[in-house]
Amino acid sequence: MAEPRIDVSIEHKHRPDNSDGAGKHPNTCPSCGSHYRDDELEANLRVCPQCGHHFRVRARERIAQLADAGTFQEEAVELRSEDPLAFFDLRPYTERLAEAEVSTGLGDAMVIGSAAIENEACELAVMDFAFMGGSMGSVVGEKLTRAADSAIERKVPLVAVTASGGARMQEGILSLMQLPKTVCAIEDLRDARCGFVTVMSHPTTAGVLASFASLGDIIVSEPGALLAFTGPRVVQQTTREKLPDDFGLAESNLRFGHLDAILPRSELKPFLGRALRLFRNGR
Amino acid sequence: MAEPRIDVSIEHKHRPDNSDGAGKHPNTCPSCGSHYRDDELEANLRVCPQCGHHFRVRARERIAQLADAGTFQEEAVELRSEDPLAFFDLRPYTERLAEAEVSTGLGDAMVIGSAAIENEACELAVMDFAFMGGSMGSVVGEKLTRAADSAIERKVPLVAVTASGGARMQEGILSLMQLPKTVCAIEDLRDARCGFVTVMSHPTTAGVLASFASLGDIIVSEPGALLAFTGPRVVQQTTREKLPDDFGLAESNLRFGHLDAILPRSELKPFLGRALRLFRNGR
Amino acid sequence: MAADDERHLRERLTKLRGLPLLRGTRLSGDAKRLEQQLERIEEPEPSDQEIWRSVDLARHSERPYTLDYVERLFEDYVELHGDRARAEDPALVTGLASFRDRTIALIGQQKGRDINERTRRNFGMAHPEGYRKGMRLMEVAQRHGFPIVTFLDSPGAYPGVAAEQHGQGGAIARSQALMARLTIPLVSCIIGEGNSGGAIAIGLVDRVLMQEHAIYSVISPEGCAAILWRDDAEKVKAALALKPDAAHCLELGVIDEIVSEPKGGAHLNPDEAARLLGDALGRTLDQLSSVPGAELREQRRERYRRIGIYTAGATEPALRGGS
Amino acid sequence: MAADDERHLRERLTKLRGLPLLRGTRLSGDAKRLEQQLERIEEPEPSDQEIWRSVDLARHSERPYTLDYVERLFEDYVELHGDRARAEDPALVTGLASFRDRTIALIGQQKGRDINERTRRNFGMAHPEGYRKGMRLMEVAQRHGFPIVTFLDSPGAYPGVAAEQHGQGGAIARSQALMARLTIPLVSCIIGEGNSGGAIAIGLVDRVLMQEHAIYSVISPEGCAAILWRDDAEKVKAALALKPDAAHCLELGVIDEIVSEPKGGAHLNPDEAARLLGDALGRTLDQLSSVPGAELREQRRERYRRIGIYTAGATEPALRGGS
Ligand SMILES: [Zn+2]
Ligand SMILES: [Zn+2]
Repeated sequence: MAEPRIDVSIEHKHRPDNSDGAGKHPNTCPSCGSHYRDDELEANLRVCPQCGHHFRVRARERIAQLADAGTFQEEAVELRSEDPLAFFDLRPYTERLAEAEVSTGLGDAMVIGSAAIENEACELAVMDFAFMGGSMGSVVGEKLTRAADSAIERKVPLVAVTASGGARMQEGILSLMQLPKTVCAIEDLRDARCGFVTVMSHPTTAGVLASFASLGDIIVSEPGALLAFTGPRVVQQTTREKLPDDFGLAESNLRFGHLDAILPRSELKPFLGRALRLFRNGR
Repeated sequence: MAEPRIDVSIEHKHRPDNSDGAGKHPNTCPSCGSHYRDDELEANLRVCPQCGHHFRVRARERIAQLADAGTFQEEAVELRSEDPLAFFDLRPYTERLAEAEVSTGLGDAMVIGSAAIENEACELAVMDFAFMGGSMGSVVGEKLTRAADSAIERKVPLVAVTASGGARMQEGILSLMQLPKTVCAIEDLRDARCGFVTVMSHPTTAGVLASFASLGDIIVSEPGALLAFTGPRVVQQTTREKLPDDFGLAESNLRFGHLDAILPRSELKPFLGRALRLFRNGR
Repeated sequence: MAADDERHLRERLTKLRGLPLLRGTRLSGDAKRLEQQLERIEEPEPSDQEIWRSVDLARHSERPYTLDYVERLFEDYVELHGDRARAEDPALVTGLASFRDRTIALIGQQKGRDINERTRRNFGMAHPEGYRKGMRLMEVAQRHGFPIVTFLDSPGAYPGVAAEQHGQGGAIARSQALMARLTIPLVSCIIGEGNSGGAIAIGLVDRVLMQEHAIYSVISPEGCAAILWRDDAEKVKAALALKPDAAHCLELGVIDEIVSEPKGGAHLNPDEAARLLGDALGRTLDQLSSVPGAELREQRRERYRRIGIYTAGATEPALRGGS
Repeated sequence: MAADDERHLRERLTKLRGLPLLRGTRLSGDAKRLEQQLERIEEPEPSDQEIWRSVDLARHSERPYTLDYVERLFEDYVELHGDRARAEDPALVTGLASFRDRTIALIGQQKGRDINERTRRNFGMAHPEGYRKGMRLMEVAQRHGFPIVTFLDSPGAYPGVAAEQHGQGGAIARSQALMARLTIPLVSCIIGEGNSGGAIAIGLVDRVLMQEHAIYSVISPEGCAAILWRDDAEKVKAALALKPDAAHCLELGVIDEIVSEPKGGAHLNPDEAARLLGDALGRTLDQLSSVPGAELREQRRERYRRIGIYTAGATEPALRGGS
């Protein structure tokens, strides 16, 4: 019998009911079935008042939740993806891009800019899953890099809120290069002794998890968020292993030592304020 | 039911028969029962020709096995332990020291000096289990420190061969301080870019394992050696856990990623020669 | 040359030229890469058949693996084992060795040749423990100033439950971060499959050498087909769209040099393949060894910071590529 | 003073004075420590009763633990979790906090108060994963220049099978090695039991503060008794032989300052105990913050390199201590 060289014992935990409820109305809670008007959900930070389920938050709304009113100054608005490989799967990449821009009102899957959180100056980089699944191509990589540079220039911490399905395949090998690119930007940020906090929101996977998102001085997440390099479906298909109920969820990541904390959304802003104060006092 | 926060799953393996055969004649193989004359064993590097069992090797004999003939120049011969706590258990510490010196012919549990191995200049620090179980007190700590300094001065690698039951309790808190002391000496060695190879021989435990022994650029051991912070008896008594058959042995340490290689004694000298050449070519 | 072909080439050249201009800085290594890129531009773009052939050859069951090159190129090889925490991962081998009178640290993905070795080495797919073993070796190399040579050849980081629980994503991120901090020369050789995070985990380096029939991609053709075409039988279409072949990687500025293989592929003459790779590696290490460490690191980071093709609207028209 | 007593004191003083002379170098922190040592020498040696009382008080079930001091001394405490590899170990807590307008990094061993918490925190006995979590925090602290404060209070590193398999010895060694490399101020507070490798793993620092009734020892009295007397009931004899009390630790040059406790022990007035500890900690950090990082590290290494009492025969007679 072959001896396992790596301890592949698996812990099984109960999985919180956190399916994305594909097909249902976006304002219907996939966990308890309650339905809300959009303004109700917005007023409650997009957390289900009934059961605490954390709905996804779009980038601009996340910024409104976190930044002190009127402090956010967007940067690098003008960046747009190119189509260097003339990529064509079932549809051309250019068409997918145009459609994403129209439907989201965003130039790509990340918004960056300067801001203040609880009166602490910082730089914000917020991803939006609605733009092509939050995938990271040349524009996301460049924006994260510019956000790091902007933080370095102003000697303030960087706060990144991630939500991503991974690298943007349509940019081929260039999308893989956004991993080392963002890593290098964060290393420059570290050399400049600027703090770096990452908030991993649902889902943070593949190329984004395997680059800047995992490099925070402090890494926090939200309840029930999927944080995995390889998602459950692919793991299941590849290995035929029975997956633990909480496979890849924030709760599992905390138990295995990959997260500093899981914070309900309402506690996120005060937590960031505290962290930013600590970085400022330490300078 | 309490959830284990740390994965305490245990791998069980067959334990090679490697008991120390307490009570038997020292030249009777505890593994296969063969008996040898002392010169027979010495000629075979104290490895049982029948079954490959590795007997313990005294410090001076180990040096003779490893160093090129005539190259070893002993250093710090004159160091002797003090008795700062006037320690008295069933017998006074001073009496134990005197007896150990008489029975081993050594000043303490480590011999250091300059040497060449396969024509590569190096510094050697070799422990002797026969001197109070190879325990580390002020003299062992100081000798290891001087060995590091001597290596730094001559810009050569340090090779340490360990064999130790741990810190020397009879020197109280001062013996614990030999852990950070030797660690600091090795950090100076590292800053000077001198190579450091540790050969963990049976047994290497507690304070020695938890200090310089674990800091080698390369760490190797011999078959069947016990390498553990806490020995099997104490673990058994404290936790009432069933111990794996190969608990703490070199083979288990290799599987768990703590060792670079397990080398039969006959391969040790050529291996060290190769390693020393690599460090010299890299300077 | 037909007018269409010429227009096509010019478009590609424009795009290509946009690349080093993105952030305005020029690197010492760029001149050579750009030169090779421009030479290449005169050649026809690889055909679909040629791209797919590379995918096939890169994964050929008799293609030389990392240890086959170690055996042929290095002396005094000392393999080092274990992550010093929880495991030894044979999918990724690490060691010290002598290469043309210079001590180097080796980190290489290793597939297995027969079914036993394949199983033992998990088909070259590392767990996080493997990347942590690699990081340990990077620290040894940094301490002693040994250049690091990495060999990329793996279907990817292992997509298993334990690998996830033990932090696959974080391990890949931190391995890259460590490489971005080192002040020693770093060279990658892509000798087979360089796939996804599993490859870049040990691929953030000063120079990337890629064998003629190796591939380098963000995802395997099968994986891409499964996601975008929802049918992994469409792997050929996916491969052609991803363009993971050496010519395209050079064109995109992602690698520095294409290393020739013996006619028909490295597996037909491993000794010759090793000689060709060794020569390229030797030249590259010679070049890098003259650069001070701090400068190496700065150039390395700048190299990656500049990679990407995008437009910046009206404010930065110089960035606009072709089409 | 009786003649015998005086001779005894002089012998101890001789031994003591031998200590800072061992390697000839003087440290900036030594003057103060030596002064306290000399003051102390005028007082009678702690009696057997006093030594055993400290062992009792140090392990008193109501003694304030790490988080009790965190609550009283720090603001904006942010606890950080996990070793970023395999586990979160609650036996060792880490975090960032504000201490008198200065951001510090905290690493503390944490026992549990009730049976549930004790079980969860494994009675304050860390696995290797705990020390690796500590090392992660050290890296964060180094990156940002935050001083590190460690709280020592544990029966020891956990002696279990998994702990051994996961590399307890190596983790303790590497944690110390990292501390020897840092260029930020490091202070340890021994607030209860400082035992063996489990303590020194986070105890290689610039200054050690020790509460009046804390203990610091190479092994627990029970462990020592079991080995040397082959009977753990002889723990009192073992404790008296080991002399783990603060007065002896100061005398031996192993700690820098004894921090007074409220009359009867810290557990009778945790607020006052925290105030006294906070004042000593504040003063110590103030002193260290003016020393450049490279100098701190050099002095730290020199501090430990000099510790030890031995004779050097005829060649170095100055090293010979009393008796
Ligand atoms: Zn709900
Ligand atoms: Zn035998």
